[in-house]
Parts: sequence; C-alpha cells; structure tokens
Amino acid sequence: MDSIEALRSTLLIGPELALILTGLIVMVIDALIKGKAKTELFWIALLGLAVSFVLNLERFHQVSSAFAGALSLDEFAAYFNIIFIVGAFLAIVLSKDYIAKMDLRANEYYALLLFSTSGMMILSSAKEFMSLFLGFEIMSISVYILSGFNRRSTRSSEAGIKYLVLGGFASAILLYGIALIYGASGTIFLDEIAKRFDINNPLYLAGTALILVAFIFKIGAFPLHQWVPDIYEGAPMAVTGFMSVGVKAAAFAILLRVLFEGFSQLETSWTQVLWIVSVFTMTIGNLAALTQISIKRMLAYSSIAHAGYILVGVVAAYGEKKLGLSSVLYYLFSYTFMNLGAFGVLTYLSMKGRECETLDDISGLWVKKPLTAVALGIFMLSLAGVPPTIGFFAKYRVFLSGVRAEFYWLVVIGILNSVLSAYYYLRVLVYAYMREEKVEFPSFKPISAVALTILTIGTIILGIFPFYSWDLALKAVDSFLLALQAR
Amino acid sequence: METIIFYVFAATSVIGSLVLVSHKNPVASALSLVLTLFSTAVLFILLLAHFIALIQVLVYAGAIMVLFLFTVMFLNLRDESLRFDAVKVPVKLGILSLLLLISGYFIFIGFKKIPPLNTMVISHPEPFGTVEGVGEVLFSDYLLPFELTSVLIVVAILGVVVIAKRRFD
Amino acid sequence: MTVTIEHYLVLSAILFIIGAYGVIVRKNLIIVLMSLELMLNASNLAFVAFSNVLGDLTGHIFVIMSITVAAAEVAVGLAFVVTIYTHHETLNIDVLRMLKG
Amino acid sequence: MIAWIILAPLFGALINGILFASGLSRRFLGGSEHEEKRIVGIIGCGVVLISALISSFLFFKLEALHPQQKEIIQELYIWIPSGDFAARFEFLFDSLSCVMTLVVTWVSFLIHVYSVGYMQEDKSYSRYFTYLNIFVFFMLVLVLGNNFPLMFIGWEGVGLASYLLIGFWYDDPAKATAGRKAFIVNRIGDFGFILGIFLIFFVFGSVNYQEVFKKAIDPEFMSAIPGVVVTTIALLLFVGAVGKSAQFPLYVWLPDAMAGPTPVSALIHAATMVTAGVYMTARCNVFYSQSPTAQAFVVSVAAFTALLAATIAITQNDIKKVLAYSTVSQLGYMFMGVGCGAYAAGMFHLVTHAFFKALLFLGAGSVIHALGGEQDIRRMGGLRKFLPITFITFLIGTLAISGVPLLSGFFSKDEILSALYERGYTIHWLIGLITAVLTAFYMMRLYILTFGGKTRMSEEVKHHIHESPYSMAIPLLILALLSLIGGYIGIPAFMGKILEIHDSNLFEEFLGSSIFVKWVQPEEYYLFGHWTLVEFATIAAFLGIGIAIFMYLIKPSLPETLAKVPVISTLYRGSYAKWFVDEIYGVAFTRTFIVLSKDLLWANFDVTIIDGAVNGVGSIARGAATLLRTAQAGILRFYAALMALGAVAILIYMVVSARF
Repeated sequence: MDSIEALRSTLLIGPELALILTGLIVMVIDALIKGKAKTELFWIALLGLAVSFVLNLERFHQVSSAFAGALSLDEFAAYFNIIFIVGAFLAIVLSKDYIAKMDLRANEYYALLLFSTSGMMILSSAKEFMSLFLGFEIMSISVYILSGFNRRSTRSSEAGIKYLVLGGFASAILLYGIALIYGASGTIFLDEIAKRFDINNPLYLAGTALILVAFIFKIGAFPLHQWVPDIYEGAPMAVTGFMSVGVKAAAFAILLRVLFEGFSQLETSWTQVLWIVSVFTMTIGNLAALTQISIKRMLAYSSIAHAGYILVGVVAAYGEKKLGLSSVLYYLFSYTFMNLGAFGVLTYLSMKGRECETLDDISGLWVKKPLTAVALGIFMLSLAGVPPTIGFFAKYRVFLSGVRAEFYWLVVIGILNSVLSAYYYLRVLVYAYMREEKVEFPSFKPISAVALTILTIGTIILGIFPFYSWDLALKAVDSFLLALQAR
Repeated sequence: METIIFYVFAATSVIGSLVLVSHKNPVASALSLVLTLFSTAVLFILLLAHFIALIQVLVYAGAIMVLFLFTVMFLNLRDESLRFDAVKVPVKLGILSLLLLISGYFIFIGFKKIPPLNTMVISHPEPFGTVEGVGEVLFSDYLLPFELTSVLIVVAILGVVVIAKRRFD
Repeated sequence: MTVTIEHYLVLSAILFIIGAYGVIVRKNLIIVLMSLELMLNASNLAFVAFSNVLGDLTGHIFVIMSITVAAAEVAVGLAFVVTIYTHHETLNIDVLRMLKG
Repeated sequence: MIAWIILAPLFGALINGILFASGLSRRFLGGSEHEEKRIVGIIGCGVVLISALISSFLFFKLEALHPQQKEIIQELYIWIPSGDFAARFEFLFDSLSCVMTLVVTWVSFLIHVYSVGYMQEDKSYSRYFTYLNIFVFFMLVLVLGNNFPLMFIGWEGVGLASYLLIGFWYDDPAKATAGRKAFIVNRIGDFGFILGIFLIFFVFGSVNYQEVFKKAIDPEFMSAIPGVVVTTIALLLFVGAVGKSAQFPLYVWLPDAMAGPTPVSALIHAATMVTAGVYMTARCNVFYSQSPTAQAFVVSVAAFTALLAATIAITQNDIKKVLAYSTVSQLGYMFMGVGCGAYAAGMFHLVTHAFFKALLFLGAGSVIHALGGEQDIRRMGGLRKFLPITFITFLIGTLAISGVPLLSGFFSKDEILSALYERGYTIHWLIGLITAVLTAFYMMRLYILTFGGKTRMSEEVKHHIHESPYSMAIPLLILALLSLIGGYIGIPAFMGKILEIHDSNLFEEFLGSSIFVKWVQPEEYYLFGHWTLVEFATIAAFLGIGIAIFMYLIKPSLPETLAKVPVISTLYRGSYAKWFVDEIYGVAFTRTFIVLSKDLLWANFDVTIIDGAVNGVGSIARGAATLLRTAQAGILRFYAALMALGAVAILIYMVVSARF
C-alpha cells in the first residue's frame, strides 16, 4: 500500500476518525481548562458524534473499501454505525445529569464512550482479522473501564473486574481461533479465507468454533451468558444502557460478517449450533428474568432473551438470506431505542448517589411523574413486543423470517418465550401505575428529558411507520449480499 | 540441535506455566511467568522470528512483568492476604485432566489431517523476521491496525487514570 | 526426529489449556490476570509457528498487536486490582459476590 | 373523512391526557381547578361531538349511494405492506358500521355531557375524560376497521379502557378486583377470537373484509372447504363474542363491572362495548349463515343467557346490579336475533337497547347521585316527588325495555321473537317470551321500589336530596325521546303496509348491503301469523308489568307471604345468590389458582393481574428460575469454568457435525 492509498483510506474513514479526534480533543481540553464542571466537553462530544453521523451517511451513497481491503465501508457497516452513533449520542445525553448525580469524572467518561464507539465502527466494517481484533479490543476495554467507572462503588468495580477477566478469557479464545484460521489458510482476510476454506481441515473447524464462541460471549448468549446480569447490574446505569445496545449490535455485526463472509462453507454446521444457542438463550433469559426484584437485573436477563430472538433471524438466514439478515439488523436498530429508553428512564429516576433499581423504586411513578411513567410504559410494551410499538414490528420480522425459512419449532419456542416475557415487563408497569409511592423521585431535568422524549417518540413513530428504517435495513443487507455474490 | 533446543525450552515453558498456576505466592508466579515468556522467546528465535522474540523479552517479560510485580509491591500484600484456600486438589486435577483430554482429542485425532505443512522451515530469505521485514509489512499492509493500537493504548491510559488514581476525589 | 508444526501446536495448546485452567481454579486476582497473559502468549506461539511454515509475516504482526492488547488489558486489570484491594482488603476473587442472582 | 371520526377522540384523549391528567398544565399554565375542569369537559365532549357530526354527514352521503355499493372505504396508511399478512389501516363505512358509528358517537356524546355533571366533584376528572375518549377511539376503530386485525386492536383497546374505567377508583380493593375479573374473563374470550382470526387467515389467505367475504360467498371456493371449518370459524369468533358481550358462561364479569362510575356503566357496559360481539357476529354473517350448527349453538347459548340473567335480575336489590343482569339478558336477545340469521333484527335491538339502557343507567346514576351514593333499592322509594325529571325519563325507559307497544323496545323485541318463530326456533321463541315477561316484571319492580310507594330513606338522606343539574338532565331527556320514537326506524314490513307508512322495513333495507346471504321466507303454513305473534309479545309485556304492580304496589305484603312458601323461597334464595355461578367458578378455577399460588408458587408476591394469568405455568417457571439463580452465584471462577465448558461443547459439536 503506497502513501497515496494510505491517504485515500484515511480520508475514507472520516466517521471513525471524527470520533477518535473528538475523544482526543475532549481529553486535551480537559487537561487545559481548570475547574470541575466542564459543560463544553458535553457539547463537543455530541458535536463529534453528529459529524460522524453525517459523514457516515455518505456511505449509503458510495460503497468503498479502505486500507487494501481491510475495511469494507459498505451500507451494511453504515447501518450498524447509525445504531452505534445514535446509541452513543443518546447515552451521552442521558448521562449528563447522571454523571453529576453520581459525581463521576465527566471528561474521561465522554472520551471513553467515543473511543468505544469508534471501536464498534471499526468492528462493523472490518474484513480482516487484525483490524477486527483491535476494534474488538478497543470497544471491549473501553467498556470494561466504563463498567467499573464508578470506583467508589464496590459493585461497579466488581462489575469492571469481572467483565475484564471474562472478556479477556473470550479475547484469548478469539485470538487462538484466529491463529488456527490463519495457520490453515495463510491469510487473515475474510474473502481469501472463504476461498481457501476446506471443510476437511480440522484447523478450520476448530478455528471457526473458537471464533464463534468468542462472539457468542459478546452477544451474551447461552452458554456464555453468565457475565451479562452481573455486569449489567454493577455497571453505572447509563453505561449499562449503552453497553446493552452498542456492544450487542457490534457483536452481531461482526458475527454476521465473519460467519457469512468468511465461514459460509460451514453454514449448516454453525446454523445448527446457533439454533440450539438461540433456544436456550431465549428460554434461560426469560425464565431468570421472571423472578427478579431489581429492574436493572431483570433488563439484563431480558437482554439475554432478546439476543436469543435476534439469533432466530441469524438462523433464519440459512434459508432466507435477505429477510433473515435484514430482520436481525432491524431488530438491533429497534432494540437500541427501546432498551436504551428503558435504561434511560431508570437513569433519569436515579437519585443522588442512589440508582433507581428495584421495583419498589418506581412504584407510584404514575402519580408523581406521569409522563415518565408513560415513557416507561411504552418502552416496556415495546420490549414485550406489543403493537404498534417498534418492538412488535421487530419481533414480527424476525419470526416471519423464521417461518419463511421453515424453522417452525424455533419460531414457536420464540413466540412462547415472548408471551412469557410479557409477564415481567408488565409487572414493572403494575408497580409503576398501581402501587403506592415508596421513594422520592428526582426533579425535572431538561436534557435527560429531551433524550427520553426522542426515544419515546422513536419507539412509537418507528413502530407505526416502520418502512424507512426497514428499507434501510433491506438496502444494507442488499449491499452485503451483493458483495458475497460478487466473489 | 533445533530439536533439543525445542524440547528443552518447551519443557521449561510448560514447567513455568504449571508453577504459575499452582504456586501460592504471586511473586513466584510472576517470576515463573517470566520464565515461560522467556522460553517462548527462545522458541520464537528458533522459528526465525527474531524481532518478535526481542519484543517478547522487552515488552512482555520486561514491561508487563514489572507492572505485575509493581502492583504486588505497591499494594504491600502480606502473606496472609495472599493465601486463600484454593480449590481442592481432586477437583483441580479433574478440571486439568478434562481440559487436557479435550485438547488431546484435537491433538491426536483432529490434527492428524492437517494438510502438508508438516515440517518447520529452517531458513527463510533474509528480511523474514527481522526488524526490516516486519517493519515493511507493518507500515504498508497493516497500517490501520498499527494506528488502531494507538487508540487502544490511549484507552488503556485513560482507564488506568480513571480507575486507579490514588485519592477518591 | 525433526520438529514439526504439530509440536508447536501441541505446546501452544498445552500452554493455552494451562492458562485457562489457571483462570478457572485460581482465586488470586493477580494470578488470574497472569493466566490470561499465558493464554494470549500461547496464541502468539501458534501465530509465529504458522508464520514460519507459511513464510508469511502476517503472523508476526499479529503477535505485536496481541502483545499491545495484552499490555492494555493488564494495565487496566491491575488498575482494577488496586481498586478492588482498597474496597475489600483482599485479592480473593471469591469475595466479589455482591452481584449475583 | 372517516379517519377523522376516529382521530378526533384520540386527539381529545391526547390533549386531556398529556396536558391535564399528567398535571402539566397545572404546573406550567396555572389556572384554577374549576377552570381546568371546564376546559377538560369541553374538549372531551367536543371531540366526540365532532365524530358524531362527521358520522351523521357520512350517513347522508352513504344514503345517496347506489343500494348495491353502499360502502365508503378510506385507506389511511399501510402498516406492514409486504408479505401475505398485509396490515392496512383501512376504514370501512358501510351500512353496518354506519349504524354502529351513529349509535356509538351520539350516545357517547350524550353520556360525555352527562359525565360533566356527574363527575364534577371527582379529583381525577381529567383522567376520567382521557379514559373515556380513549374508549371512544378504540370503539370506533373496532367498528370502522376494514380488517380483522384492526377489529382486534379495537377489541383489545376497548377492553383496556373498560378495565381502566372499572378500576377507576382503584383505591378501593373490591373495585380493583372487579377490574381484574373483567380482564381475566375477557382474555379467555379473546383467545378464541384471535384463533378465529388465524383460522380465517389460514383458510382465506387474507384478513381484509372484502376479500374474505367475497371468497366466503363464492360457491366455487366454498365447495373446497369442509363445512366443519366454517363452523369452527364461526364458533371461535363467537367465543370472543361470549367474552366481550357477556354471554353464558363468561357473563360473570359484567355485573361486577358496575364498580365503575355509573356513566361508564351506561356507555361501556350497556350501550356500546358489550354490543361489540353482536356487531362482530353481524359483520361475519357470511360464516353464520352458512353454518346451521353454529347458528343453533349461538341461539341456544343466547336464549339460555337471556333467561338465566332475567331470573337473577328479579331478586336483586342493587339498582345497578338489576340493570346489569338486564343488560346480559338483553344481549341474549340480540344474539338470538343475529344467531338465527335475523341480523337486522339483532342490530335493531342493539340500537334501541342502546337508547333505553343508557337512559336507565343514567337515570340510575341520577338517583345514586341524588342520594349520595346509595344503590340499594330497599332504602329508596317514593322518589318521584323529589326527582321529577329522572322519574319521568326512567318510566319511559322501563316501559320501552318491557316492550310496551309503540315504544322502541316493542318493535325490536317483537322483530327478534317473530324471526325466531318464523325460522323454526320455536322453543327459543318460547324462552324469549318467558324472558319478556320476566323483563317486564323486574323492570317494573325496580321502578316501583325506587320511585313508587312510600319513601324508605333516612331523614338525613332525604334532606340532601336534589334533582340533577342540567348537564345531566338534558341527556336524560334526549335519550327518553329516542326511547320513545327510536323504534320507528324499523317498523316491520307488515305493520308498515297496513299503517301505510312504508312498504318494507327501512332498517332492514338499509342494512341489506352488508348482509350477504339473504334469507327467503319459506312459503309454509305457520300456526301463528304476524299479528298473533305481536299479540303474544304484548301480552307478555303487560303480564309482567301487571304482576309487578300487583305484588309491589297493590299488595306490598305479598312478596313476604310468598317467601314463606317452601318452593318459592328456595327459588328466591337461589336467584338472589345468582344461582351460585360465581361460587362455582370460584371453587373450580379461582380457588385452585389461589391455593396453588399462595402455598406453592408465588408465596412472596401478591397476586396481580398477570400473576393470576400465568400461575398455571408458574410452578415450572419458578423452579427453573431458582435453578438458574443458583448457577448465577456471582463466583467469577465458576463463570469462567462454565464458559470453558460451553466453548468446548460448541467446539465438539462443530467438529463432530461437520465431520460426520
């Protein structure tokens, strides 16, 4: 790669660069300006994300690849980038008041969120294992730190170290898998690997399995799901929200990319694995969520269950490539709104030094803060998949693709599971609407309120008018499949 | 000659790693990790990866190990705070043998079918494995990962600052 | 008897397994982190061995990256170790049981 | 245009809900509570008036259309366009939905106006109007939707609104329980309904009315479908109707639903929502007309319900309970009508019933309001002196429901009874006649005990008694007028001919374009002619009224004397205890659930709605959850070990599945 190519590539990764640079600017300004409350940093971070968003939109018009094929800047990646950027943007907006309430260090917080997002964006477009691994680590390590960000809190630190150790374990497995694949094929580029793939070579099989395991860990699916509830519960609320949407989406992005572009020859095999994984993930997530008293932990289990539903789409892609994949993309998009919204409400309701966590903490919400209660209700209904919210449409798409691909049992189990899940989502509403007030609620905070309003409206409006986002998902998948066929 | 060197250092690395996971004292464990890493570095040289061997010794055995030892000293860990009852011996043996059995399955049954890249290459054309060769590839084909490591390091620095700053402000 | 790629792979697999074993059985947080290093190191060995056979330097570059990642992980991990120690006065990971259920 | 009928109440609900019920306006705009209530009232009533006016306008537009194409369709928005399951927000304004819409909007409007006065003192005034508007919105979606999913959305929505309004005063646990009961019982019905929709989709490949019905009347298409399928569809849909329209055995929720505010009982639990099942049956007339089995089933259930409810109503002492059982009974009449294929007759009774039952409930509300919450008729009596307007209007309502000639109830009830007779349901016709006697009896009894005779009120209550404000009195008068003359829209053809008003039944003719299978009267010999049937019905009405007057006005000691006769006293006690149906259900279902949940499963949680619903699967789920929690003990090493195990399992599975 000559220097002109390097320059061209650098220009092409504008969205990622924008975030990294903004992160650095935030750090530098933090060092230069004295004083504690630095509101400017908040706006700078948002500006950086906005710039990145706009630059990212350009990718829908022009598909390109950068760094000698290391990054594929296609619509598929751009779609995921929208999820990451929107997620990070709203997470930052939601965090502002939370950071003040919990007395955290805002500057590092924003910078880490930005870096983490840039890692996700690299991940979504990586077509080569080295960039993939580094993107994976940038994202992961940032999130480890964010999980343990509230170091005064024993629980937060515990979450951080647990995440780091288990995540490190998964990274090691990933690295070993990559090593085996490299050894078998002699390359780390996905296209080349697909060309040289040989089912009879056990190195490929073992490598594929190990890489799959690492991704299953990151999406928080059975049998590597156990970290999810602990870390989600311990991490600061705003981070949990971001983590549950961003990291999950990124993990799915790379799962799809690697499995379909790199290991498509083993499709039957890993589809079988994911079928089993999906069934157990949904069921275990929902069952464990049933008896939770802590809403935060309940949402953690529910996020495991949702990973299971999304996997239905991945499995369905076995028979229905386009429909299955786009339903996965769409689900992740919709999940960003509803889950970030649910965590956003809890973030919003957190008092100084005490998070709003258990069911008792929200009882009587309807009487004291009716609008927040309505927002919470909408998010819960959406998570439960009640029409006309976005959550319904997403579930409908996923299950429909499952039916089309003739995975009837999987869909039946999925539907039974989502019926089961309605119980614990509605229980939250029973507490919020029909119980006596038990605790104090914080006063009105305009900035967080704006974020919640956006999320609420998004959840409803995108549910009633799902086509624009759905068409976008179809388009993204089209570009992805086109690239697959072109080989 | 290569064979003997391989077996000697393979053995030391395995012994080092076994000591690492079984010794009670973290200082001893850290030192045995150095042993393992050093033996691996020798194997790297055997594999004509001179530059990597150098980095292995400098960064891994040097910097990272120092970090470990520094933490142990910094926390001023006394013996009693380090000696907790580990898992019972039969359980340990069970876990280890289970894991080895599984890897054995792949080693003896799975790896038999690896296609024809059986013997190691004793020598490669000159730039292979040297600073020049690795640098050439690193700054051309893998420019992006290289740049990304800088972001990774920034993240790590930030993290350490946030998490481990002395006072809770 | 010449040394073949299998020898290196077996060695790397053994080191990897021992590292995983360390993560699973050890209670001392610092040793758990060291075991993670061992696992990464095992992967590095596999990379370099493959690199040699293939005559391709990609494996070497990957090792550099993985060492960087290992360093970053360890740095952050040890920072957490310090925090954990100030909270609990011990590095026994079994005391980290506030989050459960 | 059609969309605005639906959207107006939605906007009303949104404005009232977001601005007032949430307390935003008080926080930001200020204003006294009184002013706020006025604005809320004006918005709440205004939006419904808008709907009513638009629907009236559309009615004239519809009238002008050709008789064969009497329908206006508006496609608002396509929700899920691709795939077989195209979900379209499409609204249909044909003669059937026109009738329903007119009734719903105008009766709603009157009840909204009434509520302004009735709820004036309530602290959750704006919440009340929000719920009421939400109800109207969903009811209109139900009625105007052009496909089954939309009907289902409306169906669930009105259920939700009803649940919210029954439990409106949720501080009172008994009332919250009533709301819960309605919720659970309705879920049973909904289950059948949604299965029916799935089956329709499965058989006809569509959920759109036009497409489904077009195929369903196509003999070629239907010849390929076994008759049992159509019967199953019809019966599944009827299960839904049984839940929503309170037929046996699911009627138990309706009397308890009287826990809500009285205007709510009038609107939702008498005039509109509970008739949704009748509307749905009439809408799906294709299926019923093609399945004699389903028809016989529907008519039998309906006849049984009508009789059962009437026998309970004759002994109840709570003014609203009597009206509630009367509603169940009258709904039975409607189902007898639509069930035997006389869809127009059933719909006609639906309309007149909406008038006089709303009137009766509002009158009862007026009484309760005046007496400061008293509902027991044993402590009333002689109210005609104190509440003149209520007295007159209530009397009109009583006579109308009893079937006194020339009032609205007379025409519609007679229409149903003669249809039953003419179509060969002689036994059902007889049951209908007996029920008519009972109806006249218990309504007259209610009327006499409330307004007639000497007063049995305490002095304190008598002191506070007052006639209702205008906002309550005017709706009463209008509804009374409608109960008087409302029947003339559907004068039977044979009467019309003789009276030289019109050659045919106007109402039936109007509905004709929505009823696909026409019934041709066989040229058989009937024992009784039209006029004879009318005479029977008239005699039944006067017989019931006469007995009631004799027992409660002329010889007030008679009931007590009768109560001493052994057989009658047993029957009396059985009827008074509602034939122990609630208790039987309680033992059979509820008690089992409670025992299971209290002692075994949900020991730590109080039984909420959803708890009640999932307790069946609860034990398994809870056991599994406990197991999972044990695995989730927080021990890092354990997690790592399980991760390794999982990784190994996946590894082995992959290798094995790929190699073998």
